[in-house]
Amino acid sequence: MLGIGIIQGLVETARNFFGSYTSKQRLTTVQFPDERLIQPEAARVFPFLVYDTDDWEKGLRCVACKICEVECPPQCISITKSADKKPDYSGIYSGKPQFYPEKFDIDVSVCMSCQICVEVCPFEAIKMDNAFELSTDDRFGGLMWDKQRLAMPNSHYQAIHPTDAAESDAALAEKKAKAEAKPAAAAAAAPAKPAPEKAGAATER
Amino acid sequence: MRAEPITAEQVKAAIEAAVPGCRVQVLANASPSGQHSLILDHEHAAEAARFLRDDPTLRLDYCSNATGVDWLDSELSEKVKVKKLVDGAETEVEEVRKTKVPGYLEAVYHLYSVEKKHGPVIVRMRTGDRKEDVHLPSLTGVWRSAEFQEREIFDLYGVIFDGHPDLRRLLMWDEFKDYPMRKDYVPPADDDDLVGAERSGG
Amino acid sequence: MSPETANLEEIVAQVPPARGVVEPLPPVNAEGEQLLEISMGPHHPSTHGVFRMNVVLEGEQVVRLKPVFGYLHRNHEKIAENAAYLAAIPYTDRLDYLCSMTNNWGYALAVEKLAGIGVPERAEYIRVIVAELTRLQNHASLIGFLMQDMGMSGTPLMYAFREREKILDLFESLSGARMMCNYMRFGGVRVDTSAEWLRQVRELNGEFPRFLDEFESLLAGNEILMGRAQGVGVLSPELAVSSGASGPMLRASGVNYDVRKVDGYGVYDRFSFRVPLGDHGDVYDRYMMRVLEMRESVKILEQAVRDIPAGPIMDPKARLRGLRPKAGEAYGRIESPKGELGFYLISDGTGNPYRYRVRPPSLINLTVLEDMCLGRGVADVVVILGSVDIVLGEVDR
Amino acid sequence: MTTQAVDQIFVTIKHWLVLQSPAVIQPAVSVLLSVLPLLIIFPSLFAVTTVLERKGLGRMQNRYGPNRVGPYGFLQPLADGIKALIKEDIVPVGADKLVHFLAPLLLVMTAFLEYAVIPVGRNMVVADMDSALVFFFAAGAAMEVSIFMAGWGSRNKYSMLGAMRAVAQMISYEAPLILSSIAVVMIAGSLSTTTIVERQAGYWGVWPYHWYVFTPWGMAGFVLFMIAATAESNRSPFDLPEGESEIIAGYFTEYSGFKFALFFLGEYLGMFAISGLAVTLFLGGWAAPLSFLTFIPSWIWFFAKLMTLIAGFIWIRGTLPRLRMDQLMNFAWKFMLPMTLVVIFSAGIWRFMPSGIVRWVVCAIPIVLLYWLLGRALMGGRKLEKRTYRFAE
Repeated sequence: MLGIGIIQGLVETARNFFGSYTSKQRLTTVQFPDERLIQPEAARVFPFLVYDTDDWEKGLRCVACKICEVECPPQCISITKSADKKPDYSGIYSGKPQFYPEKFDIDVSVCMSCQICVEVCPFEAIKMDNAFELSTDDRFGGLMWDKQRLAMPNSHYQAIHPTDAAESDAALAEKKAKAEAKPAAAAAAAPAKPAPEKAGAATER
Repeated sequence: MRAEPITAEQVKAAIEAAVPGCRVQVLANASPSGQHSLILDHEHAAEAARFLRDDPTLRLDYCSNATGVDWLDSELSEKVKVKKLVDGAETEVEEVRKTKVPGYLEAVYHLYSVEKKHGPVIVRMRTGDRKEDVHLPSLTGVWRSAEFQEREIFDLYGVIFDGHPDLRRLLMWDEFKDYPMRKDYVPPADDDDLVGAERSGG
Repeated sequence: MSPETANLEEIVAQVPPARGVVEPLPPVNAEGEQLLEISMGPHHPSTHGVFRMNVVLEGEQVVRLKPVFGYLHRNHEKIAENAAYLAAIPYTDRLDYLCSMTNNWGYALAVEKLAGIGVPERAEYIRVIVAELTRLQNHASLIGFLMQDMGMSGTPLMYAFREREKILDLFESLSGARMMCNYMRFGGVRVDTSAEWLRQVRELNGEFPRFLDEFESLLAGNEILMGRAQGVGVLSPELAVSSGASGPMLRASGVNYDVRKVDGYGVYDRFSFRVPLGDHGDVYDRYMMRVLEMRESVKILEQAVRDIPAGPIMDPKARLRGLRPKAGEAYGRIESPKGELGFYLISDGTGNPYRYRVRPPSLINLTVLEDMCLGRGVADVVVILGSVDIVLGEVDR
Repeated sequence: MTTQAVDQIFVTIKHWLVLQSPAVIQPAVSVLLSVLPLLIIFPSLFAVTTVLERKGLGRMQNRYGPNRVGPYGFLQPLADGIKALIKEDIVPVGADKLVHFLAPLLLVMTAFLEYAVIPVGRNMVVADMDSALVFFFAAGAAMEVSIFMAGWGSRNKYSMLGAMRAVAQMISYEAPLILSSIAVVMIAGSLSTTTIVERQAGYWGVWPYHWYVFTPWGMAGFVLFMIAATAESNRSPFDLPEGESEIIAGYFTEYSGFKFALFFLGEYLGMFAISGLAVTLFLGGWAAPLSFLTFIPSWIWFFAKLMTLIAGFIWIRGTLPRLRMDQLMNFAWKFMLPMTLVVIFSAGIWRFMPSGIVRWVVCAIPIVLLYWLLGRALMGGRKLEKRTYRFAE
């Protein structure tokens, strides 16, 4: 009969009207500045550069290899490679001096948060941050982040992405162990046993 | 439910049998996808397309995709052995012979059959060169879905489809002059230099 | 009459014509009477973005309707041709920005065909799960938007968004982003799912039918909705096939064609699900197709989450960087929520695709927009456009 | 103070104030004191209603609604008002400036005129006319003129379409609106709103037995009246004239700033007025709904009933999609009109039959029968039905 469907609909909205007062399932709104959702671990916004030790400039893991610059889909990264080499402060390059980025700029107004730079980086040097309240009144300078703005300690990475950071640290430890094992193996004719064991332990976790 | 795939050779034979005078060429595809295609000649393309659509065994009634490709002028280099007189004695010398292949524009149609659930059969048409005024026959009369896609090819590649009911630019604005998907298209350094851009206040 | 009114003609003559308007047909009917020509869009509440229709009306009846595209054109294809294969994936997210997961899949499928990369079983199951979740959220919000176009003050839209939010939360915890997921890679997926994530999917999937029931009791029997939708925008099966309509729009016309069934790409042939078919091809059928497809998606999800095997998520041979497929071409297509999404790639052996083409279901479904709208009122145009389900990011690319 | 005194407090204050003023200006003061409160109360009610509507709609849609400005968001209209005031007032180049300017003013003015005949409490009516209903509908009809002025003066195609729709719709629905109130006039034997309210006074036990809504013809008449009222005040599902998803904002597409706000005010004032009339005609006016609740002042009851009807408007708005123009017209002429005619017929039977359960049933039969028939015709004529679908494996 005419009107049944309309009455059904009215009942449904009424149910939702009262339901929104009683059930958290229905009223899912989060009132943002007062309440905040917990960001999932995977959340990603813009990249940052990881550094070890306390000195952001010396401890940067980045060796200015420019892979991310090439692979970045919107090409928002611009790197200038240094002329000289700096000593291995972070201790992941088996003490060999490395090149470093003289300039490392990311234009975050262009960046599309795709995470490809993170995936292609062979040195675990660039990672995704999850800070999202980044508005600025400086339209050009404020959105062109230089390497000081981008540098974040490894502890920050461990804090925001614990699982990924553990994997990344393990991978680095393994690499380090291998690098240490190699000269040891070359020096002593006997195969260096402790190092591979250590590497194996690192992969297991 | 999935039908047996039909090979390009079978389709070629069927077309040549049904459309007298139609020259069909099979273009082999080296990639693992194994999707070989057929090159139709201009004069019989519409007729062949109609045959493909209406033939009871083929029934390619669904034109999924129609698109253009721009092939630049290229040089084919092949090594040939030629006999030459070197120091008075005739010896075989390897020589690289270069043949110029003129560029052309291409329209590619991916056909499926909704009724028989097979496909894709890929049909291509090629222009003679890649100048401003290149023509291909329109297949919109056969598959309505080509209407917007041929307009897009016209818009981005500059192929003029004869017999298209409403051939206007699709994505670019009407005052725009160039064909942006062509491989040799050079975008203006500044967006303001785009033709017609200043009109919209840009 | 004020002086301003008097010289309006002059004022109008000074204003340059807008982009893309070359409409030689004068707006007069057979008797030579002036018709009302209105431009719906690009700023219009219900054109779903910057889409424009040049509509010529006789009274309130449409006698001509020409869609105008290109306001969101960014030449996605050219961008992708100038970049490596990998770099196009985040751009595909932005085609149909409601369904980034299926867009990723379509592109990944085409590249896998082109380069002959296999996909591990677990990755295939994960792909099915995220694709069906995408379908759920796309269809739910489409129904919301359609009802919004019918003037429902946003109630169904809000219900749909309430549910969509839960799915987006799942996407975020899996891939890190809610909409621009950038999740699939050639030969697999980027990150593995945890058991906890799968449990959440199962939970959401269990609750989803309740939401569909709610939708049904709110909408399906509503007399006004039936009056607005039934018999409006009828598309015959012949025209639907000929015009390349795909997805729910094709099936609403009664054509049994679902790429998931026909191609059986991924592992879709392992799941039992049905394809709903409409008998009338009108707006109501198109709306109901979406509701019924959501119910089928729930079934697929149930099976996929139950059967997902353990194993790797990336093909060991697949490489992230420096993919150089052999010269050749491939066309891969999937059943995206909007319809048949195809990617056509030509490789010339270098690291960039020589030709990269997207077959946008949204654009091609619009081919018959004029045919469906002729003779109907402005109010119907809006509803018919809404039932086609377009996203301008994909229409204009 | 007795309940009687509280009930009449405004009347007493007004009389006292009038008596304080010099005799020459006493009529003018009397008019002013009657009109001024209306000019304040109903716009304030508009402000409160916008918040309540947005919150109510929000809750129906599982969200909070405005809750940022002031306590529970109740200062939102203030913020909206300030915003409307400081916005640029744009007049299109091609517009007819005078008509464009006058349209919103005229709309609000005519809406206020309607309140002259609505008794908002015992002895509280601005103009107690014998032909109050005629006056009300005449003033209501003037609103169409202002809406058409807005659409025409804007020189915008969407405005024009909206105005055309509005005029067609409002004229069509005036017929069922007036016809359904004619049934009340027949039974009450008067066109005066106060008399109509008085005829509905009295209780049977605790129940307000004499309210016209509790008769079969009154119930049907009330529903039909409310449907027509929804259409008259351009509310969803009959909001075609503004049909936001189709024709932008209809006749007020080209209005901005405070003129835009005036259109909103006009729309809500029209809605209040017509709901007030519905309260008067069918719901016993300012009378308490249960006999033991009479200690609460009459004007509170009037506004309580008014707000209940408004809540109904909001509820419907949150649930129903919009009709289409032809459906709207079909509904008006093929359903509403015959239904109101049969309501009049039923009221006639009611007038001449002895009271009792038999009278109730006899009066209900033609209404239910016609409703069933028309419902079938409306749905069956276009084959509207829930469908079943086939599936392919």
